[in-house]
Amino acid sequence: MRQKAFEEKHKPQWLQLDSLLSSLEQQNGADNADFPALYRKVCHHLALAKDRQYSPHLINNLHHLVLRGHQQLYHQKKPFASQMVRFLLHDFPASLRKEAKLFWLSTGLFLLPALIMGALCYNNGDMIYSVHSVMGVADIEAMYDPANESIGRERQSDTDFKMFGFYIYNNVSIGFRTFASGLLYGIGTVIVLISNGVFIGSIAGHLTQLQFTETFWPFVSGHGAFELTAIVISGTAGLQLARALFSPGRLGRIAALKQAASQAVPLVIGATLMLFIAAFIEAFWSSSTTVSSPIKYSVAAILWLAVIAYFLFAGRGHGPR
Amino acid sequence: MDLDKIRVNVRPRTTAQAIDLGFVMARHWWRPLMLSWLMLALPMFILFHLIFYQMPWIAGLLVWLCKPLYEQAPLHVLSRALFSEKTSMKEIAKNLRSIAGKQMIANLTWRRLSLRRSFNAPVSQLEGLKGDARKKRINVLHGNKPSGGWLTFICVHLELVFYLSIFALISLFIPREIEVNAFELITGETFWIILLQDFIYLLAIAIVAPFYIAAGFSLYLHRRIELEAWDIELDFRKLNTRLNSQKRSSTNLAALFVVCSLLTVQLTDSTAMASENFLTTSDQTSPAPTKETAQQQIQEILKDEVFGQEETHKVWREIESDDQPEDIGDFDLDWLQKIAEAIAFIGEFILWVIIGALVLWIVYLYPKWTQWFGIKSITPRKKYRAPETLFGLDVRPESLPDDIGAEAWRLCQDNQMRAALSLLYRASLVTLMNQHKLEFHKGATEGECLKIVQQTQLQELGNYFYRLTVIWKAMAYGHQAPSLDDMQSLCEHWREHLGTKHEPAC
Amino acid sequence: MLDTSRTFETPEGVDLGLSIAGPIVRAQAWLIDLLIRAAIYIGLGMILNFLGDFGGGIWLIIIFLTEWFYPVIFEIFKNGATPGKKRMCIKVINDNGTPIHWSASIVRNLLRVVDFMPFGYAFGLCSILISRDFKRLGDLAASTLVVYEEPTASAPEIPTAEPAVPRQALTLEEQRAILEFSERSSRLSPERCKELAELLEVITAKQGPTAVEQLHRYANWLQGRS
Amino acid sequence: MSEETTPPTEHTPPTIVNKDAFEQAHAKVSQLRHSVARAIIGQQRVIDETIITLLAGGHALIEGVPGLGKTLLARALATAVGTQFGRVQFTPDLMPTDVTGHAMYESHSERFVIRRGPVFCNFLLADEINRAPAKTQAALLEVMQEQQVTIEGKSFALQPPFMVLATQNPIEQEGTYPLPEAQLDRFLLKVKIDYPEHEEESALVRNVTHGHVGDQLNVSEVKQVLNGEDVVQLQQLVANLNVDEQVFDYAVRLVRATRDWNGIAIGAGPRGAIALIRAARAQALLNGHTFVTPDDIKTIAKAALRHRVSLTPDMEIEGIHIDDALERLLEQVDAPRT
Repeated sequence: MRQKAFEEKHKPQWLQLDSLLSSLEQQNGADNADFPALYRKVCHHLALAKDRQYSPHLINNLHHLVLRGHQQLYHQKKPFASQMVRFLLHDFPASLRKEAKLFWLSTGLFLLPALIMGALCYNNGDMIYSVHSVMGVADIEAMYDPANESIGRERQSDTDFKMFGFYIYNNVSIGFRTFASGLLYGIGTVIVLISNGVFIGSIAGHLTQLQFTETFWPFVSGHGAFELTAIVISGTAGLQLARALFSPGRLGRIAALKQAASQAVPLVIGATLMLFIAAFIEAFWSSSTTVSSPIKYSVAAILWLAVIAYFLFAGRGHGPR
Repeated sequence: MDLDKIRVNVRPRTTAQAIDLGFVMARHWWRPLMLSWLMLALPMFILFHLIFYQMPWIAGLLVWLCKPLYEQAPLHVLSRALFSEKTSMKEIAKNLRSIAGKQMIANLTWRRLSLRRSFNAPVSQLEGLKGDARKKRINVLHGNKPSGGWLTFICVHLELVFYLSIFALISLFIPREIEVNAFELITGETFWIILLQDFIYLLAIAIVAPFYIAAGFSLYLHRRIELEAWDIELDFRKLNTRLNSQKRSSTNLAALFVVCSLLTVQLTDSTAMASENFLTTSDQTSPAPTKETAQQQIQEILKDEVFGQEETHKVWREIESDDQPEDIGDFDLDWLQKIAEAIAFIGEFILWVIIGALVLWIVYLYPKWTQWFGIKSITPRKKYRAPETLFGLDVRPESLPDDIGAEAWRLCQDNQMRAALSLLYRASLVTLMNQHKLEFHKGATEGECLKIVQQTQLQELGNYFYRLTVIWKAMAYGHQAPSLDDMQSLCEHWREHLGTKHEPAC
Repeated sequence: MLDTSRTFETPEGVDLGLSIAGPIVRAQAWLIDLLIRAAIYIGLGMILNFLGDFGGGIWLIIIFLTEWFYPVIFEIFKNGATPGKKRMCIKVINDNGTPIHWSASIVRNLLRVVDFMPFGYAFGLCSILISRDFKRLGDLAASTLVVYEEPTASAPEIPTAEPAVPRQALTLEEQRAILEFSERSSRLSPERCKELAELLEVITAKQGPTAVEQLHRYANWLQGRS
Repeated sequence: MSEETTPPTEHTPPTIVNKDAFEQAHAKVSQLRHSVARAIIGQQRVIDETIITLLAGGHALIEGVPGLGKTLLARALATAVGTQFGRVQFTPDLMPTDVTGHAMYESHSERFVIRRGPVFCNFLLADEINRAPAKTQAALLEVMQEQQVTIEGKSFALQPPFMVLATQNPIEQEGTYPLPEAQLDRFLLKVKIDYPEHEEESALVRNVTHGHVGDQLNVSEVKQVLNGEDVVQLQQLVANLNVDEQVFDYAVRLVRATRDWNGIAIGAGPRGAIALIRAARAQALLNGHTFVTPDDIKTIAKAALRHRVSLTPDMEIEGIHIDDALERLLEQVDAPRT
């Protein structure tokens, strides 16, 4: 068959597929029962056109049509909202439990330095200067000094908002980095975890030693449930990448990395959400000074229990389909 | 040399795709390109630093200035590799002077800052054109869409990226105890530090050079492929060969046409007088690593938005300056401030409300949560309301005649079997719903109704209803009329099973 | 044969070719996106500045969201292309040819942090230069590709001429070459056309401009014009 | 589309079904059911639906976690029908030619020999179809639709009866390639296998372990009760069973209801109704009627529709399964009017 005749014979189908694809691409394609058959036909046309060496522009146009068709047919459309719920109630806690070993490793990397530094700083007032600059320590001391009047004043809502933005920006970025730097054979993740542990532990130890407990502990205990857990979870995800690189098993390194990355995604997204929550609590609840310490402690206890219960129990069943 | 032996897939490409192909070529012939580049670059680097050891910044400047010189040899290698010809390094070394020295003065002076350097290089070097001829040729090749500028622009920045990255990497590995940071490395002034800077600069441009050269060459190549339809020529020539297979030698002569013009390497020294486009405004290469210029140019370039990855830092400064009320301006903005505070307060309030709503929602969804959490949940019973129609039959008690059995039998004798059966069946359902309080759904089929009836303890009623249903189904869907005997029996026994209790209710 | 395209065989048994986009065009797209983001930040910063700390907080949140999710959102909802990519006619897809989905997009964009290290996407660049399909580390981990989205070209017209049957039987490939010659002849110089046409003297038995004309006539016949 | 039988035009006079032939057919089908049920304890509904698919000349997609006797079912059915049985385990590296067959060059005879793939059989068990990449799935789906195989440009028609039993694991498992929604239409029914009841399970365990070394499947209990020709005749008979206008109408109303049902995002297409009728005819034979009743439609409605509709996001969020939604729909749509 000559090209012209071929074009004339099949043009209507191409146009039909083209308009069908356009409507599908705009995501309002209503009835697509004919689509696979039509697409298959045009695939056939392309194969014929290539085989018969029709002119390049015709082949190009058909190729383009088939490419679009392929993308539509094999496109997996899943409703976002249900995925999200499924993720929260099942995927996230389940995938963390699956990586329990790495999670405890990550926790250890974070908690041990924190405890050690905390103990050291608590026993030795000068110890903190080995990890912080004099200025930094002075700032922190000023922030939590109970004698300081400014912390006794209820902060305004707009300041809360500013801090909310700051916390989100800062914390989530740390979380992401903890994960992503796992790509450097885990070195980055380990460094971030340890240094965060050292940082937090030293400050906690130092302030406790200075008897600033009334301002410091109520402040951090609430959002800590989410924030610290999220950092450790990011670390778990980063370590997953590292593990894939160190022991790819029966896969190639790249393949192992790909697999690990896709398995780590739920953890990273979950950690991000947790950091959002942490930022919210930190900005609007922890900073509040009108709430008395016992209430803050009890809320903190509830939050910690909730987080632990969530990771222990959520998604144990088959999960919503 | 033969067009048939070309190693790339010849077809017209867009500018961007041509550049990409150049990168693929550079990756493929990385070793020879790199070696031939270093062959000149490394000795010159050492030479300059030996001569100007007292003023190392001049040496650095010279290293930068002579970049076009190093690029000649790789281009030569590439143009031959393209047609499957290997060039030994020995060969290059032997002809280094003739290859690299071509049109040297022009290349190092007024053409040095041309943004299209790598595109134009093949014209002068491979085609051997100079002066007006070269200029004309270049104009033809560029046509109305000159290309290569972006390539140079981005490659210069890539060099800078690598330059700074190497410093950053080094600083990562310097222990904290040694009080040297990357910044001091970049801005240091002693000879050794400048030498280090220059060497890192050499490394950075060495990484980029093969790609830059190959991409420029590929751009040049594709303009020619487009203008001269090489792909068609290849096909035509194959066709020719097929039809003239006995005269193969003669076609091969013709085959040399394109290739010769492309790759003639004229060995005469060039003192080209060409006054080509001279782009004075371009910032064509990265900063020469002298202490002042380096620092200054780095600062300048970092100010450029192109390098705005520093934007995060800018952000922090902005926030801090936010705290200074003077920034807002002299005019009175208190009211605005108050509005902002009000919005913030409302915003916070709304956020709390959202949290509260979320908690309520979670509590509300508790049954489903338990299900998701793996605990068996109790499916809530659906409310039942007696339907008014069933299978399209009116099943309200009011719609029925008084004596069902008799009425049905009358219809039978009129030969209206279907109507009779319909009446019997309908009446049965009504009675079952109202007297026996059975539940039938709107969509319940005959079989389901029967099952419900049979689940009751009324054995005889069940049997009767079973018979009725079977006959009714055969009539309604199989168009099989029942025998009169069957009908009589059904009509007579209706009252016995279903009629008695119904009668007084009517 | 060196080339920048990859072919995928679809389930229907058709080969689909995709041209992989290289570092230069990706850098250009990135620059455009960077300028857009910078413009957003500066513009919003000026407006939100009037709202004091509240505005500052909002601004930070917006910057945070934009910095991390700007590419993700565009890649999911705008067919794999940020505005910069759209401008440069490239887009992101999965490396099996299907459109990109959430998790891949999130992986490839979060890993920008690593690609960026130690400065200015140097690791990413190295990865792009080394890997076969111009993939940066994020692309490797997410199994994604950046490819050209080639717009469909309108049909080039073949110069009309009285159709003529070639004197010799031609293979399909040769027929296509003649068709392509005719389609592209308007963009070639007349001299070059002549040169090319004269290569086929075996068939046309003609020289000079008449040879070109003769090839056009064959092309008309081959295309099926009667 | 060879998959669809032409639906009778309106007001088709009821074809007279030969009573004796029908009784014979019913007896044969009952034998078949019992025969298969000997190998497979419990799961009567699954067996019935598979037999229905066979009688209606369609293909079935069976979903369930591994180890519930899917292979046994297919093998038992093939034994009972006395036809060729083929099995392909779909794996990520399975190529289309591994399914359809390919041409091989034989050096001693110096010619190409066509090696027929496993599809050249009467019963093909495509195990874990969603483990293979789309390419291989498409090859099988095409064979299902065309009932012929093309190897190296030559077409080979498949010997009827030809039926594919494709099994798939629930989609959520890792490393699977879900079938494109638009292509699921090719399956007449989607059969769901759940874990058996307690007694059934213990009977199953007893059956498999009793007097056997290893855990090979035991189909020795299954006797051949039909042959290929019988099946073709049965399929003919089923295709000619009476369907009343009202039942047609009921099927169409059900399918139409899926399209504007609150909670279903994408409803079934016209092929849904066709599948309903085809399967209901076979169900009628199983039940021993010469005509199709609404009960038959309702019995197979879920199997015929569950792979043709998809839920709206909010229903999914509420944890409602497609079967639940269909159940509600079936309750709400009026059964036929008289």
